Amino acid sequence: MTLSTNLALAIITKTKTYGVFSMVRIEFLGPIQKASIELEASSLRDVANQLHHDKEVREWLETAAVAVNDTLVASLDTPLKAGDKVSLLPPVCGG
Amino acid sequence: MTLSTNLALAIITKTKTYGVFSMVRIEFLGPIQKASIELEASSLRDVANQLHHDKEVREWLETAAVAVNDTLVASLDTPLKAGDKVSLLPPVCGG
Amino acid sequence: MVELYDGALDVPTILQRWYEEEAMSNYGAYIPFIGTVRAEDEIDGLSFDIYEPILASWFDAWQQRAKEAGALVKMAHSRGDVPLHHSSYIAAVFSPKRRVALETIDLFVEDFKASAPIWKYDLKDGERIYAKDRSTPISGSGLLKG
Amino acid sequence: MVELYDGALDVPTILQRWYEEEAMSNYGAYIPFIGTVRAEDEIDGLSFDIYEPILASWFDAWQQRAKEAGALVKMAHSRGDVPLHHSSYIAAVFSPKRRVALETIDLFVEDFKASAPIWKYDLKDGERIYAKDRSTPISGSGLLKG
Repeated sequence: MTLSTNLALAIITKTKTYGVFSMVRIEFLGPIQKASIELEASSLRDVANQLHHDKEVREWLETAAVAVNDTLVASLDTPLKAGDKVSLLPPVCGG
Repeated sequence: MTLSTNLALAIITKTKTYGVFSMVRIEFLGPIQKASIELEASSLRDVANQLHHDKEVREWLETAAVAVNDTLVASLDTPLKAGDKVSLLPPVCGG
Repeated sequence: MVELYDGALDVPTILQRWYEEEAMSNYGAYIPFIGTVRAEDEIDGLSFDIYEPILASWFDAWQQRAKEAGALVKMAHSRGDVPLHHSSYIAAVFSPKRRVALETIDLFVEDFKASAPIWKYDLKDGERIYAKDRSTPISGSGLLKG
Repeated sequence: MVELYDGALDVPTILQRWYEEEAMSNYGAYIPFIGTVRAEDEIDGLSFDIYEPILASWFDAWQQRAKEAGALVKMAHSRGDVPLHHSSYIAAVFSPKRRVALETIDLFVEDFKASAPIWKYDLKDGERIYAKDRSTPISGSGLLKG
């Protein structure tokens, strides 16, 4: 194989890994008045894209933090697998 | 009167004010193991001069703060009058 | 473990229990912070939602951080409605050292305000209104805004 | 008024009384600092001398300073002997504001340590030994050294 063939394969592999769409659950916490939903997604980017079409949720995307399986995450490239739980956490005020 | 006469009078007046020796009580607080004593003094400077001759007390003079009638003071020129109470407060550690 | 209670906290009982729990631990300083519902903006009280799994991991991370500083943290919080002049929050620090205790209670309470997954609502005329203006976006928020 | 007690403080009772005294004052934050005698250097306990007139004026000045910041301070201290693992000191701040309360308790406790006319002794083998090395000269000390 040539170097460029290797590179092409690597890209295909990567695309494939990120390309597996699985069913994940989206939970809306605190004041977001919405029952949880299920979506097909391979990464948080897919979740973001789909939630932008949801009028009720869109306004919260600016200020909500995101957790995957109860761990806060910082990258849209965070991969998702079947059964993962994605939580949206709006601004907090304990105490 | 000339200016120098005025000045001389002022100095005499000042000296006189500070020169009245009155009986004052000296209290030793906290760990200074000494009963209170009475001294003749016109200002804290006189108290300092006399306490320097007291072996038991001398070692505390470096670190003790001073109150006259229960108010902390910062000047050796603080005048004293009959019945004043001078307190020596060694280093503190509440709590 | 964070202690969660339905409704207002029994402050004297919690403060006493924590004090007695650590009575023989040889800490020299114990600093509780007690948060009480104030009468303002004509509210009748406050109400709280808590997302427990992330609160637990946030608190565990703090317990570890406190331990490394030579301190111990405890926390209690209300779920649901808390009337005026009742308390909804107690955070506490124990440490052998005064400075560590004073600095840790400050950092702990401030980070709690900024990060703990708890949502506050004003109770007003029978309604439960999200306290949006007093709320703080969690660090890293806006990830999905695209 | 500073509260002075012979021997160890009854911490739960004092914390509860102060909490209840201010229950309707509409403060949002209550932060007590509790100081407890630690087992160290093989001591059997601590003992305290207090000079009350200057403690009272120091505390009055603090009460005024706290008032200007929008806060209230309270304080209790032991006189005489306090055994290991018992408490000798409680300082507390109340304020409508969290930041004011956190900053005031820190300043109040530190100034107390530096300025309050209280002397500490180690109780060791039946002796009462001045804790010289842990003590702080009051600001302005050394005036009479000449």
